[in-house]
Amino acid sequence: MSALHGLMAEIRGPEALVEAVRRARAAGYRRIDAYSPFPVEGLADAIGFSGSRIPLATLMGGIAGGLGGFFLQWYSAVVSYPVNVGGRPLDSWPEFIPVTFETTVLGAAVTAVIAMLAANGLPRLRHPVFDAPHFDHATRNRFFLCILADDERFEAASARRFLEAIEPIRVVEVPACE
Amino acid sequence: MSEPIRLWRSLDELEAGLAGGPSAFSAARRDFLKLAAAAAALAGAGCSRPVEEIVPYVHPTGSAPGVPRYFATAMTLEGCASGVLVESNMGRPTKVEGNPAHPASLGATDVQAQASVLQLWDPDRSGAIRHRGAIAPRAELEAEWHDALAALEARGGEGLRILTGYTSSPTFAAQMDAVLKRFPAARWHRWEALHRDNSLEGARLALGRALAPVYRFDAADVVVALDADFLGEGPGHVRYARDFAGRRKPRGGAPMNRLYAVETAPTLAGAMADHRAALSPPALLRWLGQLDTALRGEPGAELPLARAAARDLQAHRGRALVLAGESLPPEAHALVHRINAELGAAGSTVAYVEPVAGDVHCAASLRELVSDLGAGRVEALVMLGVNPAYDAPADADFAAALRRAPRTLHQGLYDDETAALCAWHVPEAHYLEDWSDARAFDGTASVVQPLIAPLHGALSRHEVMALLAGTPGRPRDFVRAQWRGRKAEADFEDSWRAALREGVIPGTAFRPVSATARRVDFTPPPAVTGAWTVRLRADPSVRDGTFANNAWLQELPKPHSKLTWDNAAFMSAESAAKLGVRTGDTIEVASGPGRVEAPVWILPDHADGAVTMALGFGRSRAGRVGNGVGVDAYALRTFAAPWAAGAAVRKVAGRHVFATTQNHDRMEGREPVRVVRADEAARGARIPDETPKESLYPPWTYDSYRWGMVIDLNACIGCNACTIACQAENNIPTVGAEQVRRGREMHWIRVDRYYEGPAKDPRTYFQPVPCMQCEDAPCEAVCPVGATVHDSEGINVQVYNRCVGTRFCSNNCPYKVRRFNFLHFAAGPAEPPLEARNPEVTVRMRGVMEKCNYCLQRITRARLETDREGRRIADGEVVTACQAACPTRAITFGDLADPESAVSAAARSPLDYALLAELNTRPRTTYLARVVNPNPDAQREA
Amino acid sequence: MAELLSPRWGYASITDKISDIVLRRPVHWIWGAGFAVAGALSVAFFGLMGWLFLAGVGIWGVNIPTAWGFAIGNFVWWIGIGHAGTFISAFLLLLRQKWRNSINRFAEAMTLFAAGIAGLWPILHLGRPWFAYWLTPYPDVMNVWPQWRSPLVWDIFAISTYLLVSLLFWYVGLIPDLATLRDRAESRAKRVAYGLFALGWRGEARHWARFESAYLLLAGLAAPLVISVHSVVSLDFAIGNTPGYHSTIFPPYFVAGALFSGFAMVLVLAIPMRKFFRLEAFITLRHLDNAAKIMLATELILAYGYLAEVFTGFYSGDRYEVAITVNRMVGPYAPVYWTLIVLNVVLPQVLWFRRARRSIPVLFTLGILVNIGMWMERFMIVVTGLAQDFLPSSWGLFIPTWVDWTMLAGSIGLFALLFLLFLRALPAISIFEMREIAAEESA
Amino acid sequence: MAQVFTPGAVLALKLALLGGLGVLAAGSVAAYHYLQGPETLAEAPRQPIPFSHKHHVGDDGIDCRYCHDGVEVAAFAGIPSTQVCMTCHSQLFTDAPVLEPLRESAARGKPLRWARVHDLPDFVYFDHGIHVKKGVGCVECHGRVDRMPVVRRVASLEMQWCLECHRNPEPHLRPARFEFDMRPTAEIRALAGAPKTTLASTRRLTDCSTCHR
Repeated sequence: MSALHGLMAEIRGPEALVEAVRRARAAGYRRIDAYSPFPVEGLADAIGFSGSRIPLATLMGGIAGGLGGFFLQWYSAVVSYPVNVGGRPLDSWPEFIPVTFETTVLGAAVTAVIAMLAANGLPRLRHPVFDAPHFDHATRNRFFLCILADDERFEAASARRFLEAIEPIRVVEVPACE
Repeated sequence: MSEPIRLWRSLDELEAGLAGGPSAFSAARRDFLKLAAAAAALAGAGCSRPVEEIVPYVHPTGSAPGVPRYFATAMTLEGCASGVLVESNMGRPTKVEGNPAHPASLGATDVQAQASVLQLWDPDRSGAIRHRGAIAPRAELEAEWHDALAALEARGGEGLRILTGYTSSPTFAAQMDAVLKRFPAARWHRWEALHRDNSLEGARLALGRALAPVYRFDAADVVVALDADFLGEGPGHVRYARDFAGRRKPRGGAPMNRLYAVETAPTLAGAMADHRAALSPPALLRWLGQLDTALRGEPGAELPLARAAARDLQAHRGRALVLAGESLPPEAHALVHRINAELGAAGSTVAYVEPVAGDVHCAASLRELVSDLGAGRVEALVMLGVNPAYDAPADADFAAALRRAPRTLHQGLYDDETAALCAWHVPEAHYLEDWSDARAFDGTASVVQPLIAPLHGALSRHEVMALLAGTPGRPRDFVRAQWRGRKAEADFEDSWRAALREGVIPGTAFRPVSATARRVDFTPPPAVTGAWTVRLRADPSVRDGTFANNAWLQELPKPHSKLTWDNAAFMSAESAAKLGVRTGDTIEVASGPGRVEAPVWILPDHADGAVTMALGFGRSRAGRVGNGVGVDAYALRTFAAPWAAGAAVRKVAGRHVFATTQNHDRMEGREPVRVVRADEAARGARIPDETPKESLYPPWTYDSYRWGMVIDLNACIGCNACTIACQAENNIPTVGAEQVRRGREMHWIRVDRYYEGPAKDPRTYFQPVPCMQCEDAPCEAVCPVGATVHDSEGINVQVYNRCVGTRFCSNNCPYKVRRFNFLHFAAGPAEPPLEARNPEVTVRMRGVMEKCNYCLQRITRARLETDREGRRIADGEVVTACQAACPTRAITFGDLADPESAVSAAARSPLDYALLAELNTRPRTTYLARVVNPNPDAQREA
Repeated sequence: MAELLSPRWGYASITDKISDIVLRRPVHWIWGAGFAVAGALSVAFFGLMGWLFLAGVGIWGVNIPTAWGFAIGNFVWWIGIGHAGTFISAFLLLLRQKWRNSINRFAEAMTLFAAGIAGLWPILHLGRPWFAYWLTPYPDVMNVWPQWRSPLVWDIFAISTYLLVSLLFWYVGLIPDLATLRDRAESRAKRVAYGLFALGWRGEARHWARFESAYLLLAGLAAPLVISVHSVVSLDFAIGNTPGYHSTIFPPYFVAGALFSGFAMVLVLAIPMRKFFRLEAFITLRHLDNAAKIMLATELILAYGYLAEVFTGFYSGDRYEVAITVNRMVGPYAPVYWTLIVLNVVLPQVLWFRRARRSIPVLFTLGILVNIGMWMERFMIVVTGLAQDFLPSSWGLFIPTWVDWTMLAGSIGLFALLFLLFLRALPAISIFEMREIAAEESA
Repeated sequence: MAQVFTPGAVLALKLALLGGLGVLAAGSVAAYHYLQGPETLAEAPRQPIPFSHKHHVGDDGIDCRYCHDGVEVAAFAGIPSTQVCMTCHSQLFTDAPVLEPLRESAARGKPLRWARVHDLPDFVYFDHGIHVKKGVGCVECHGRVDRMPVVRRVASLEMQWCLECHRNPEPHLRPARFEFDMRPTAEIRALAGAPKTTLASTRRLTDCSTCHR
């Protein structure tokens, strides 16, 4: 039997899961994962997730996009090849606004998505939990709590006892995958 | 412009060129490749290009490749010559300009002259000598006719007949003498579809001999034109237009003239008239009678306009002029001669000269030929440059008569209706390929010199005459011999060169003949209510049909109807109502032996009770372009009544969709054309400037030239010369009737026509509209790729190779002067071969927007020249194509930055205004208001 | 008022119901027939496209003065339809409108397809379409750039941004459902295919947290974008000086019209879909009712726009504006004007009545009629102003050719084709968001 | 439940992704070079006669204008007519086999057909005369033809290349009497200083209408 990824309990409902997580935290476990088929109210807090930095990244992306967009227009119209277009001034900044707006939104949106994926470590096509029995129901109607083997308070027997205590459907060992 | 040329060289060059030899041909090849690559290159925009060949001359030519040269020659139309300067690019004539030194041109041209270069390059032109339809070698032709003529000679030429149109060529006349000397019994017949029989006959009646009037509009204060379109057609009309316009300046110089026009169908003269009456031909004659009565102070003149005109004429004795149009019967002409005599016009505003095409009565001459043909008295018939099988009167039934002739020869530009009925057909050299000479309306002679050797192995008319006379030789030698006279070669050479250089032979104008007009009794026809008259007239574009295969002319909108690719039965709204027809419905017109079905076109300024139809359409062997365009009105024509005849008109089934370039006639209170009365203008009336004074933008500075244009609506007669000149200069394609119907014509400068005033007999205004070259151009701001932008001289340039064809610019152009290549028009079926195009102007591909750019290529040429000489471009050094062609100098172009320039002066005129100024586009092109000079007396009468 | 979801629906049943449409349900002949028709039209569309590229836009009815015709009208129309989706998912998400969850997915798909087809038109419309890339800035050997003052360049940026952001928004929302499909698919091929696009989603708590914040941010960004797109499109006209174009009311009036037609299209798609796939439980009458209400609201704004246009037309006193206003009502294109007034203003008034808002046939017919009416509005805006502008001498009408008509029909066929494929390949209703609703209902 | 993807599959995917990116990069670079114009500057097109500018200009020191007589006055510099070639070659190398086409041309009156080396697109209107007049030496655009056995193109002739000079012509100009001198401009200017030519404003020189019409 290879190295262990963690011990996983299959739980019936969202409330039970949140409860379980709270107790796990109380029991001193820190390296725990909770899986649900939809975002569960309060689960993130329970698991000790401190707010994401995605909004900041998005803001940065937006600013970069905006500045870049405006500069591109200004540079090409005023510096690179100035031409008299219909008697309009070279730096017709009011007419540069629409494109600037669009590049701003584009920059922000693209950053937001990339940041989200990156922070979530996605894409990750292989993951130990996929090997866990019934885990395919994690995207349907089942909820899972997994105490990771690398938690310094993890000890196979005690962890199992702890999980059994919260009356899951079943508790299984999740082997680490190579 | 014109430069001395050394004949022996340029000619050899040319002939060598067309012999497929090195020089001109290879030159053509270069530009051919250049142009052929154009489309590809436009598409490529820097992508892979084919490896191009450069083909140098074998013998140097002295002219640097790519530098155009100009040669003076003369174009003959209906027997009268007008001088032209022809631009030649590497041995290929590409553009016709007027010859300032020539009295009939003074630097301007009519539309036919502009289009003649396209005719030269027309691929449908007859390409070979044909015997019974089969291509035959020249030797065979000469052999057969040599023997035939020998036989005829033995009988003194009995049965030999020669038929030509009007000709004013002294050389030709001399050759004809030689022929008639050889064949004493031979006869020379003349037939010109647009003949001047009536006027000559009228002169015979009144003056005792056939004389032609030469008018001096510069001396005329009051002009009465009776169905006489002296601005649009007839001998000297281009010159007359200039003189007439010269007398319509409201301020400074001679007092402004006043024109009364009485006519059936609207003409250019009618549109310029200060007083106009639209009358059917009989009514028109009655009006003349009234005028005469009024002039003689006899009672019974109840027509107010006639009375007013009479008083006006008498008030300006010696400075008055009455004109009779060709359609008036001889008696009317005679009466008009008499009236002019009594008004002291003769000698002051009208002079009489020998008719340049000789004293000949075409109708009589052709009638005689036809009857002789019918009687089998014709052994051999030689027809030079005529097409009677198409344009002879219906009652001549020439085609049938022609079949009776045992031996026939036809020479013409095209293998046309007549050629098809002749045993022999010989292609005729185009005037740009031929040596000859010709006289202008006033007798001034010019030498016609070729710019290129005959393209299709065509023969000169003089060569055929030489064949008949049995005196072979080269055309050039005949012409030289004619003009050398008794001079010795040596001292002749200089005058010869001068004549070729200047395009006119000094001192050859006819001396006016003093003639006293006697009164011949004239009784106008009685009024018959409900009677119809059909009025036949030459088409403003294709004339008698000679130019039917010319796409530029076919697509040129008729001045009044803006109709293209068609003729129609023009009539007034009232007449149409009487028949219960609308524009596009079909009517049947029956007159004399013939009847035609034609679609109706309603003209608000047409006379009631009359139908006007243009000749020159419904050709069957004109060529791919001209075949089957319009209906053939010759079917209604008779010897007796060539221009106007009683007719039966009825509505028949059938609708026709016309191809017109202007769908809306009225100004809708928007005043694109501003009109001022002469007296106000004289008092310095000013057109208010509606340009908003404030602008959001800081102004751009134009530190070098500021090109601008002023168009004088008071001088514009709406003749379209500018439109077609622009087409020739800028490689503008024609699109064909179907595309015109779709609204896709390509003219860069269009002539708008507006009606103002009552629904019946409104005033007609013409307004040429090129690109306005706005300084705050709306078109530029919306182009996503910057394909249309301003250059540093303020020209709104269109960069074809950058254009992607969003057409946003056209949407945003309030003047709608932009033209789009919706399809690949430049490769259209009616397009000239690439050799004929202007190598200085890019050929536009499909999907590209184009428009007027003030003839950028001409500005550039001037800039490069002057820049090399290290000086500024002088005023008048750049002449746009439209400006050059304009008979009345209505267009002024130049540098607005130079306060001394003509254009600046014009722009300062109180009558200057900008089109749609309120939109604040700040156009560089502005207009001078139209000035009308009504007779207060007449208005009181009316 | 009926609740969004009856309590008998649990996580499993919801999941199975929706995912089975994609994974288990066999192809039905009706779907097949629709696919065939749409396919035929699409083929015609692409065939004519080929001819267009060879011959040039001359095969259409466009001319001078009316240099813009169907192509631009269709463009504006499709873009309008492409508005509802993102509006629904973005705005209604921000407004916490839970009922959106059952219609946002296919509405977004509709948006993507419509906007994509809309994006085709301006390119087809070019005289030299192969140079379309010249409208984008890139370092070229000519050292020249796009002309930034042109609304067409703004369009390029607006449309492409809108397309991209909508795509991201749609895809991000799909990820958890893709994971569901991955885990429920039998065939290995499907598991791999869905698995690839699911990016290995596991539904871990922190992931959900970040997912939600990103999704919310996207919504926040997409919301102004929805407004901006049609505003920019409207500037193509408003910037111009052409009478009938040059109007400041255009941006809001275009956006309202866009949502109006967009929601109409949502109904046209939703009604057959819910019937055909038995989704009445998820797309309830209340959903249709809400959509109808939004239609009514936007229609009122639009009607105000029409009114304001007429008013300002006369109020301006500008002779050209007055002329075009009158011209639209009595001129050569008057029939178009009055028809669109009836279809867009008069008929939708029935939506004031609850019974109409909850009557399937009424809503469906109205949806179709409104889309026709909105197309006519675009046509009227594009053509009438050009046909009779400043100089009477240059007036000329636009008469469409059969190619114009066929290509319009073809683009509709292509749209239908894409939507039919979408129905078979992806969950037409957001599964995880329905589970959320179920959770709340049960809570 | 088991993993959907085997480690191998994941690795393959990653590699495929990398490969895709590589192809994309390579493709864009290729596209850029295609747009740069296909003519490889190095190789010269095949000519009917292997005419050596090196020999005629470099060794014999014949002035450019002797053959290209239009260069000062016309847009087109001009290609020597057969007759011009024969002025010398009726005496020199009269039987050299490489000159056979020339003799044939002279005898038959058929022109030689040279391949264009400097071929601008036809919507570009370049004028030799004005450039020469303003002090642009031949060598500026044509390179050291006096060292080219077979003449080839040394400049890209792209718009950006033209603009380089049109935006800042001064350093590219030389005094009139050195126009046809093959030495590089810098050298000439160091030797003879700047020319006294009046130039149009940069704005004028970069107008679209300066080269396109």
